[in-house]
Amino acid sequence: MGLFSIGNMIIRSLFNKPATLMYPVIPRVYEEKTRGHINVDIEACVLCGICSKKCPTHAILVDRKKKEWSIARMQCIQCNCCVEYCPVNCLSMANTYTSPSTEKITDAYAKAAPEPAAKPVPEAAAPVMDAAVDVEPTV
Amino acid sequence: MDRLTYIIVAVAAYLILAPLAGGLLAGVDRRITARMQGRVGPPILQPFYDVFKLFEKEGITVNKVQDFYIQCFLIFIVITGCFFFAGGDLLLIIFTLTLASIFLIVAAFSSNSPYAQIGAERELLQMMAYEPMVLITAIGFYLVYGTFNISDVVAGGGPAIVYLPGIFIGFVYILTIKLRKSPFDLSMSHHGHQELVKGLTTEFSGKTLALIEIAHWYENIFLMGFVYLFFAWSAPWSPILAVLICCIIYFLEIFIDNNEARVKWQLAINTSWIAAATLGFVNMLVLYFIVF
Amino acid sequence: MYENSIIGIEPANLMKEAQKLKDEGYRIVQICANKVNGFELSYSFDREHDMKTLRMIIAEEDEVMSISHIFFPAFLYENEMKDLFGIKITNLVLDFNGNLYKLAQKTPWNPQN
Amino acid sequence: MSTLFFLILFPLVVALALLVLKTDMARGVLVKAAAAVIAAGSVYLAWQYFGSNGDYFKFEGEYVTYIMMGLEIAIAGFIFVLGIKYKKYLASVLVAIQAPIMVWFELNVGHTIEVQSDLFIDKFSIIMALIIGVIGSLICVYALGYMKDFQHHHHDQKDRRPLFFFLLFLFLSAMFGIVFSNNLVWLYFFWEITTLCSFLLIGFTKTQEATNNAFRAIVMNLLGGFGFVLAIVYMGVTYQTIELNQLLAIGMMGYSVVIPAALLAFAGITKAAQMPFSSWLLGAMVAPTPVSALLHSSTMVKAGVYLIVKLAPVLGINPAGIMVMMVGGITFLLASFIAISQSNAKRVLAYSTVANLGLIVACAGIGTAAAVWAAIMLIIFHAVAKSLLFLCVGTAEHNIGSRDIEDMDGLFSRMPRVAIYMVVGICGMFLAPFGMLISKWAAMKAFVDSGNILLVMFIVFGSAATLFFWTKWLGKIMAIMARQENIESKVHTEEIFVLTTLAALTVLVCLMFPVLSAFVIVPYLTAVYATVSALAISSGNMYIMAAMLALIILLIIIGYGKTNKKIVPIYMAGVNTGDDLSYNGSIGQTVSVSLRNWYMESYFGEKKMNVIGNISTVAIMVGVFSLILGGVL
Amino acid sequence: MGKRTIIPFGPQHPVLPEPIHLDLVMEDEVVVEAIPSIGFIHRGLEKLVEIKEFTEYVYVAERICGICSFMHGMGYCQSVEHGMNLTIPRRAEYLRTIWAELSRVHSHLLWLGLLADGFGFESLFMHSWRLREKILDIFEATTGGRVIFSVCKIGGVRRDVSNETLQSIIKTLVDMEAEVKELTDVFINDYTVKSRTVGVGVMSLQEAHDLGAVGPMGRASGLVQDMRLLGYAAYDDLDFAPIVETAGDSYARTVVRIREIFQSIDLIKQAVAKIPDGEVSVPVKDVPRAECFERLEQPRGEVIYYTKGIGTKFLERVRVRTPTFANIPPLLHCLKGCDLADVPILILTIDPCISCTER
Amino acid sequence: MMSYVTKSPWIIHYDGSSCNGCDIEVLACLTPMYDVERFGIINTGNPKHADIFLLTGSVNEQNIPVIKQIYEQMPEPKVVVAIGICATSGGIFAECYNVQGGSDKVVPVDVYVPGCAARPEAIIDGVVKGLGVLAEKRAAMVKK
Ligand code: NFV
Ligand code: SF4
Ligand code: SF4
Ligand code: SF4
Repeated sequence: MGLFSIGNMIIRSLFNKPATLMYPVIPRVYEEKTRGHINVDIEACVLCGICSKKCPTHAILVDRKKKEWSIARMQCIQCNCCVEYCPVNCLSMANTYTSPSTEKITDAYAKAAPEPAAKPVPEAAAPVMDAAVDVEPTV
Repeated sequence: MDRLTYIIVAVAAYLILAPLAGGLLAGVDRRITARMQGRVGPPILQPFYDVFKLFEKEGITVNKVQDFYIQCFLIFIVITGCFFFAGGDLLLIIFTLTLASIFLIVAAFSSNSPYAQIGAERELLQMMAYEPMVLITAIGFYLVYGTFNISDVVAGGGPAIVYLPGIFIGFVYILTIKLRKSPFDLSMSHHGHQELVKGLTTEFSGKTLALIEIAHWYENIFLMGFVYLFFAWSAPWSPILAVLICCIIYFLEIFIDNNEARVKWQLAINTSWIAAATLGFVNMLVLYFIVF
Repeated sequence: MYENSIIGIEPANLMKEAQKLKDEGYRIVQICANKVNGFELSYSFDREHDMKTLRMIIAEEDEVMSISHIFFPAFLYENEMKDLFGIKITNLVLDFNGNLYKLAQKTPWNPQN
Repeated sequence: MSTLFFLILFPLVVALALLVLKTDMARGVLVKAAAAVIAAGSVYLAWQYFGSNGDYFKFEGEYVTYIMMGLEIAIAGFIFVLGIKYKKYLASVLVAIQAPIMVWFELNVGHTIEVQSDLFIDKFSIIMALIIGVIGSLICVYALGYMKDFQHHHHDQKDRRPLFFFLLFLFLSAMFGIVFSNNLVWLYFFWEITTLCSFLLIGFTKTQEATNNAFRAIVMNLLGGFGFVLAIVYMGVTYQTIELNQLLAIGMMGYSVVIPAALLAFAGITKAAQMPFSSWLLGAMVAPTPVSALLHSSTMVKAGVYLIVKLAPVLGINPAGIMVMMVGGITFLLASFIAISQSNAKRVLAYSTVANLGLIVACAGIGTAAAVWAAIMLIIFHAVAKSLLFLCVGTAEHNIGSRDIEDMDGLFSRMPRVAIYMVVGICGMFLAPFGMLISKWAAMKAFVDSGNILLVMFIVFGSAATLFFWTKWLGKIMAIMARQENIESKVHTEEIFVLTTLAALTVLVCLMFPVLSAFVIVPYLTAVYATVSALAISSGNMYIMAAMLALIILLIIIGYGKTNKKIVPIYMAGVNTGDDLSYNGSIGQTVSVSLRNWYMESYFGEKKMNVIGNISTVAIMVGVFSLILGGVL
Repeated sequence: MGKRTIIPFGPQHPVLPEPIHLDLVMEDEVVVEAIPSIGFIHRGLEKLVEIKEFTEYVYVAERICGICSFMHGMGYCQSVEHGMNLTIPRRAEYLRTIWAELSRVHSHLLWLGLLADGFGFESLFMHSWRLREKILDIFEATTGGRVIFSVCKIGGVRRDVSNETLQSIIKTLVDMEAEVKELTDVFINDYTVKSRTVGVGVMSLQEAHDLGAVGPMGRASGLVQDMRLLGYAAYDDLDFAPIVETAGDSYARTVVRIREIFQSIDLIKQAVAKIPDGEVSVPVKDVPRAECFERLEQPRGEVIYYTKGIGTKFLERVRVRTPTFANIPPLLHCLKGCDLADVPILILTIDPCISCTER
Repeated sequence: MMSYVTKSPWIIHYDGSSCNGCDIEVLACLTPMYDVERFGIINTGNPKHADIFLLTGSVNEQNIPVIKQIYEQMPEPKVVVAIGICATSGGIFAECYNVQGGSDKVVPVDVYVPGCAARPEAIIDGVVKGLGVLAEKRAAMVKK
């Protein structure tokens, strides 16, 4: 009569390994093509500003005076547009995403500075959950 | 052990162990459910975490009285269970349980909140659906043992199930309603999603919700006690068998829960009443032929 | 190939044309407004994958009769146009009176100030 | 015996006095004083005969019988004329048949029979007397305030309150007469007076509807009266007795008294508004609320069940008994179902009365001691709680302008005291540990023991329905609505006094019931049945119940309404406007939330259920009577 | 009985993944009247076309909706391309077709899950979504996104998919098929599920036509309408027929969608078998100057993309008529006289996408 | 003092004006692959039961009062997690006439989860981060 029609499937599931990927205990391996976050090879950048102009969300800011290229991480929609337009191919799309954060972070990269000015993503106090494992840093 | 000592021990054990066992049962339930759904599921102790967390939340309420009703709900559920495990009168137990449930319903009504009210209305409907079968179950025991007293039932010469197969099936049927399992989780579901938001419990939060949860633990253990009754008699090993059967029945309920869509109220009341009117009736008829 | 054509009409003929299409078994599939000098309105109809679009241009202050009495579903499109463009559509079967969308800015496609 | 006479005659005298008193003041004083006297009198009666196991009295004086006969003929004539006047010929036809038979019997057979005792008193009649004396007179007091408002609402009509109060007290008098009479001819006389009084009270407002309903009531009651007459005639002719105790004694000795028992039970069934006669009681709703309260709780219908319960020892597994229990059982089940579909509070109460009477009748039909125990308990608890509820509804109606349950939301905030009393009444009607439930429990056990599974099914399903319709009403008034104004100060003090007393009585009776059982009902049963086997509910459980009630009261005192939590708005899918009464709805509108209970018309519709009930009960009665008569012929 | 229950349903409600609102007027639980209100998600993105270049606007278009995202990008591109008379490489058209059909599979599985959730069948919901994840994995591997693909562009597609990958997709699908069948059979056969769908929200063929029902909503009432018949992208090469049921109730709609899952899998197989090699995009030099009404078959039904170019980098007007918009009148029709418990089912039965609807 | 708020975070999800992408990913977190119930997370539909408010999509005239109300109806301690670029900043729709910006315009946002759409993993990370905030808030509550 079709009363326990899903019975087979759930009993099978009960005795088989669950489909759960167990993230974050087991880190996720992303596809090569996965669009995660934008990396910049700041030394190669010519600060032409095309990426900034093309970016649909105005996430990228290019400051020629300060010789600085910065990206508002919480504004980027990972469309890959900037990467496609960069004349010197200094932008790339990495396959890991920007970590969630308690603030809207902006990463600035100054050119020719002795040390890259990239401030690390502020990693808040380790999560209180047992299962928590640090997500790999993205910058 | 004389009767009084027995009662004191049984009540004390119920008071302390029932929430532990009930919470654990809920934890196992959630775990098994998760596994049936191809997931890992929460830790076994999750229900306890939930309740402890609820106790940590800010206290809010929509009026000055709803908490009182919920406290009464808990108290009377506990009293029901105490009567039961002290070997009291089955009908008394059923009526006390009804009283407790009415407190819950009135609490929901008192909030005058749309979904809580509809939840209360549905809860009432469910009560109306299962009440006949519950009463018939008690009557069935009476017909077999000539008494409504549980202490005399468990001391009986043979398991009641032999005489009450139909009533047992009917009881398990409405047990699904009582345990708030799909397909009959109409008034409030343990799962978040449903057309009534959280139905009956929509307006309860924090400690009040925790009390409801605890009351459900007590209630579930008491309901399992009911199942136990069908398989308990004077034989020394019957408790083991009976507990085993309780586990099986609970598993069956989990299985059913994961196998059905939530039906509409019409089907819920129609089928429960039909179950009571056929299974109950026929079983009683046969018993009468034996008894009279 | 299936038909997909745009046919210009006079605003005055809208009801007549619409009724004609209705009689031919068409149903409404889309109404689109566009702010030009005045408004450009396109009413699209479909019959078994053939699409005909009636196109007309009205002045901003012109009133347009609703075709929702002929094609019931038109009321949604027309209310939308009313809310977003401020086109004066009259005789709707179901008039939301500018409450289909609650907007911070009235008639954003045709800002009044 | 003088107390008995006093209780019968005193209300009569008061009634006559009220007929001539025209001022509010004087009426108020007299009614209150008389009520106090009657209540005191019934209590005194209880005290006086507390130790007795049934005392029987012979009244010397033939003339009383003739006076009664004369009055009966006058009443018959009165009804006959009214029937003609209002073109309700059925009523006229019925009296025209009945009265001559009765007169013929009196003149030919009646006076040849030596009546040993005309009056009697036992513990059951004490209980009945207390119900009539206390609750009945409380209702009369309540009626003072109520009728003032009533007159105020109907100021265009002539003030007919003297008649009204005359009828109320006459009613009380007749009721005392019924419960004290052992001579069936007397009983019949009082019986007919209650019929007449109810007829006049139902028709009191003189609207077309009231007149129609009054005639419906009288036709049905006359039908019952006809059964009564036949019973008397049959008894007189066959057994040479017209005494109730004789009838019972004959029956209990093992002789068949099925025919008179069935006929009397039939009379009782009509009066107790069992299906198929339930419609007259529903029709009686058109009368002012105190009348409903009176008819439903302490008089009229109680006369019906009283007679049947009296007959219980000769019922049981015989055609008469089966007829009674099946009619009662079916009525209980179906009336409970119908109550679900009703939103008019008085109709809910009415159907609940019909249902509960059904239960009492069914218990009496079973006829065992345990069943009668349950029946008497039901009578007591029902009388208190039901009168309380009717009067609460009456008060609410006069103040909120509606007797519809759906208009009672937020009553808790608007009329807290009345709401609480109503809650007490409702709980008293169905919830553990209140009395009705305990009685139902006992009834259930009696049913099971009787071996009638159908009855068992009726009671389990009926109880489920009862649960539903009471709780939803309860929920409605317990809802706490924001922003409600307290309008209670407008209620008359008499009304509040009566309500308070009744509410206290409801609780008190429940607390006291183990005592009641041990000292009143069990002795009565022992007297009737000689041996009383184990009671349905062990005394231990009775004490547990009483303790539970005490616990609830205690909890309420300790914890009710005490919270230091923050009060927040209710959940409304994120669009609560903030006042908890409305939300931001579609098309930019602010919509008021409205919550309506379930009525499940398609399941439990009145029409459908009544058809089922009437057909099945008529079938049973026809079946049983043809069986009995078939056996005779 | 004068009084009725009047309560708000939504905008925040657990069965609604997206906010809409209904004023429900009920007697017992029977819905006497349901007055809808939308607008919680309206963004006004059509107007962005005035500030985003036509090539860039595709990022906006595909974010109209996270469920049927791909076809929004595709519809927009197709409309502009047709307006410009731009012919794109055949391989790109095939790839678009494959992604479109995969989207349909994912969308329908998602819907099945939501429906199951709507009637409280948790495990069915979970298993539907478990299977759906496999399709998302394909998306991620081929486009780099699970939800938003960013893969269509004017002139073709931005990423090629190697033939090996295409084969592996087929393999995944074939592996899935048996389990999908097992799962969908529950919807088709289960007694309790059927008690919630059979006879619920019946709409006749005539009503479906007049009320403007599109997609599975219309097809379940016997309306033979499927925009893929127009032969856009690679559909002209593929062999298929619209799936039509006649009962017009929620059950029929479920069946239509279930059958479409298998139809889509079949179409993907056909496409992979026939896909030609070659370029996946052509450069765009010109700007759009014409207008075009483009019609595509989304999972929820016909979407109409209207674009009007005026010879600049900015289009003058983009208009999207989405399927859910067209299905609202049918929904209102179905809601009349249903039970409260049916309300979520009926809302779900049109497979609503408010985000599409309100843009 | 040990706090249980982090062991049993119940969430409520509301869709501001998201495109569904983030919504569906939130729901996906509940399903077998990601199964956030492992952390005790239950998706309650009811603000009064919720500890964590997951907001997707940007805010506009019509949904601002709704979002506010949901937030206000949640008992303390509570945390808001804005999911997706739309919810953090309005995203690609920031310039639309009916978009007023990210959800922090209306309610205090504790954690931002970037991504368009935010991936389930990112959402899990965000919620975990939110748990830290929740614990702090609980501690602050106890102190008071
Ligand atoms: N409605 C809609 Fe869509 C689809 N399918 C489309 O245009 O989902 Ni969001
Ligand atoms: S990926 Fe897109 S949104 Fe992100 S920075 Fe580049 S262009 Fe801007
Ligand atoms: S487009 Fe490339 S080179 Fe130009 S500013 Fe951007 S990153 Fe630098
Ligand atoms: S962030 Fe992207 S995916 Fe998420 S709602 Fe916004 S547009 Fe959709």
